[in-house]
Amino acid sequence: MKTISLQDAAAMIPAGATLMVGGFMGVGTPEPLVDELVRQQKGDLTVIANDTAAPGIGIGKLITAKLLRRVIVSHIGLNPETQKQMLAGDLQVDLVPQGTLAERIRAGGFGLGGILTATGVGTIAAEGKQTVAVDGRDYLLEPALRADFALVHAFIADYLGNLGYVLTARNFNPLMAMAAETVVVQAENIVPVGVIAPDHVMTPAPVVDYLIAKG
Amino acid sequence: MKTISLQDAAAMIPAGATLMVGGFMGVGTPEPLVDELVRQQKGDLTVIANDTAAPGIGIGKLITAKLLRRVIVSHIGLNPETQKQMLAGDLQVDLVPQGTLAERIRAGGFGLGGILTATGVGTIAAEGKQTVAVDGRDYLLEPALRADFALVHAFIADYLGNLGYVLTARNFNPLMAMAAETVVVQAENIVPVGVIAPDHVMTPAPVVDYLIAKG
Amino acid sequence: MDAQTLIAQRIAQELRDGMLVNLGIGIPTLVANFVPKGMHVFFQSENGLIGTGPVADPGMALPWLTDAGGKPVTALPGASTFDSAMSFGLIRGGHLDLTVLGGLQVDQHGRLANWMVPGKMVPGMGGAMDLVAGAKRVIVAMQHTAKGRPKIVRECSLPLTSDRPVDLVVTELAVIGFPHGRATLLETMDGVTVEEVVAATEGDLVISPELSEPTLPKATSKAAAMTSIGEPL
Amino acid sequence: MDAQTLIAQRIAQELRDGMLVNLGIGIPTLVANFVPKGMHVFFQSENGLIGTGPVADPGMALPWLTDAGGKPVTALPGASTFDSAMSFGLIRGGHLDLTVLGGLQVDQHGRLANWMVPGKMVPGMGGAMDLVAGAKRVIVAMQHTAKGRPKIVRECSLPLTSDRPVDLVVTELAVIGFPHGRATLLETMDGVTVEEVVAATEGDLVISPELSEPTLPKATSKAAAMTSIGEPL
Repeated sequence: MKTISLQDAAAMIPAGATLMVGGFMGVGTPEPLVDELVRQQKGDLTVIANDTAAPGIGIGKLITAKLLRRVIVSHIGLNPETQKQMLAGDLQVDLVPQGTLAERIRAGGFGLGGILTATGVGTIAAEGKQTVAVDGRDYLLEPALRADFALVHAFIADYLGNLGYVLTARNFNPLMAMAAETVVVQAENIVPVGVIAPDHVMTPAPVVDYLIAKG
Repeated sequence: MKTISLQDAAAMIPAGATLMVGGFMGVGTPEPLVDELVRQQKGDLTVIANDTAAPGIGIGKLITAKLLRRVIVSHIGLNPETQKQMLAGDLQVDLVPQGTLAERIRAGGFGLGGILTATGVGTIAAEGKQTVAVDGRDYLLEPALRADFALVHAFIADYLGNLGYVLTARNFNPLMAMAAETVVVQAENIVPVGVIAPDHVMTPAPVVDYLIAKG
Repeated sequence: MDAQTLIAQRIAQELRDGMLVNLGIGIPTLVANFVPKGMHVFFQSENGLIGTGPVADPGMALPWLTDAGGKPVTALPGASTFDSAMSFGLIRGGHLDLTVLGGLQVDQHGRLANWMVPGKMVPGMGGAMDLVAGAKRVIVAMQHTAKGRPKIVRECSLPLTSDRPVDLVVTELAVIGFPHGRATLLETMDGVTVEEVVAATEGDLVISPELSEPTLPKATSKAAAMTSIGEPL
Repeated sequence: MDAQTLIAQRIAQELRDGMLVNLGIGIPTLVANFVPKGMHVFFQSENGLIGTGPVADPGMALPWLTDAGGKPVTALPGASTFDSAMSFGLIRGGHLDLTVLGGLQVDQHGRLANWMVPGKMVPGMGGAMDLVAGAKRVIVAMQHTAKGRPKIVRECSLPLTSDRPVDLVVTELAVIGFPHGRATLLETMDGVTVEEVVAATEGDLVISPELSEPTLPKATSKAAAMTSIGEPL
């Protein structure tokens, strides 16, 4: 794990990259990193996340700045700008059931090829997908997802990179911290090694690549 | 969640039942519950667990008492009695790679039909199993596992049934607490509601059926 | 009593002690207001919380403790938090005893459409598909009709949320179940006739022989015999 | 220096700062004793711990803090614990930089057999299959021969642990890699001749052109040109 400035963290991400971004309606999204991506006008990005939040919040800022080419999300209903760009053909929107999205990301980080879920069977979410029967029940085979970068929000991080999340800001963050080539963390609080009890570490240090230093 | 006596907890388990038993070489196994099963001579059991521990320790006691018909485990190497009963044809031993076993149990508890893993491809562990290709790579389809009962060891439980585990006694316990029809917990410490912080709950109360009351 | 309150109150009677329950937005959210006294129900918020409490007092909101809509809430003693994989493991793995969801259409076999109107509203399915596929019991809370047109229909014109039938539909007119895969009128709301329900419903509607014993005190029993209205299935 | 120490010391030279490493039982465990000064390596114990420390002092052992063999250990500051699914997610998901395992046989393409001897020893694969299939780098630590018979063989007679070839085999005689799927002698240990290694090895053994520049200070370079010993592959 290395420390990095906010500016260098965003600079490291090339245009066209695929990003996983933690957060649920903006809660648990590394907001300063999103702001810096907008400032540096990193474009043509693909974002994998739960949702596109709302204008002015989290991933909504990337939408409004037209930096995204494609989103893989479960929900866009609270961001009219996403719908507008989608209908105009400027943004590809892949909608994935939320539980399936979470498991596909987890599978990517846990070295599984994919998952078998009954969610979506018999709906348009099953279109084009392989169906696998196990013990007489049909499941969709949903392939694993990985990304070039995971942008992770933590409540607490120690100097080694051990992470803890807080309440509902946890959501997709620990899953994404496992599923990307490069994991960048913005933590609300940075503490010395040993301050976080081993049982309370939610993401172990070795998976974290960069911790954004306080400005 | 209901409280139950140690005796009633073991009495509830019928002969012939399939049990998931937490623990890794006995560490994190609900030892009093194992002792009570031996005392009540519950036989013909199938046990799903990481290993069969060693004689006199955890699941090893069930082995020595000849209460098991079948075990689904990743390791039996430190219990010569398991090997002896297996070779004598008295005990069916299904060996499963440890990571595959953990994920199959998790899949059972998380409503997934199974998992796709590269572990075991090209080995005898792949015999008789379906191979599924995802993005050009071969994976084994390993089906989900569930049990009638999960015997769970927790370090701390509150009156509602929220659980916390300690250090390496966590292992399979939180996975099994999700994957059985009836979940029985033996906790080292029982505390009032509110004592465990929401972020430190590792198994949420609603999945726990019975908490063994202190004798 | 307005329609929404009526629906929420009736659904609250389906709650049982110790249940884990997930409420969708809209009418479903109101169900939490009518938990019977002395009963302990776990409310899950799919963004990663069991034990969701009421909205925080002014000045006490924490931006990292929110409901699935992103609004600050509180947590009750005994609450627990977890990541999104665990949240949907609880939903998909059969641990969720009940989900209450809004509906756009329900077909006569109980299959729900509630997540999109092609060409108009494409918010995404969020957790709806997992909730319907995974919850032990699914109750739909909705108005019986929309702009005068039935929402219980012969066949959904909108994309399905799941092929798994829901268990109960509660509207301001009636309570409808789907035993043997057939829409069945179980109760009528106070002052509503069977004929009114039938007129506002498309497709076949079986009249339950138990309609005479409604579970809602104020609901009125209207029919005594199992009668199939409309064409046979 | 005994064979085990020699092997462990040589493998320790493969450690890099910040690596996540899993050590099997036996010789691999000894590698932890030779971490270069000033280097921080994370040692994972697959029963759910990163930051495994030495054995506890007398009277200080906790029964719930153990290694994968169930023996009480300590935890270093910055340690973390997790369940078995997470532990193998780290292993299978490509987060584990290095695993060091014991071996019964390795074939000339680098495929390892280390988990059973049919009819004799059936301990179960434990985590071995996941470790070999999932770790970024796999090093086998073993004696070069057993009862005078080569353990690096043309074809494994014992069941494979994985079809994924290992990266390096370190014995008391030599360091052997598998570039292009062919067993290749990279280094000989101090005082060992190429001929001795070849004599103790079954199947084809390519002699690396870089054998003249061993990474182990005490190792002796014996051959300068790429030479294939034995039959062609």
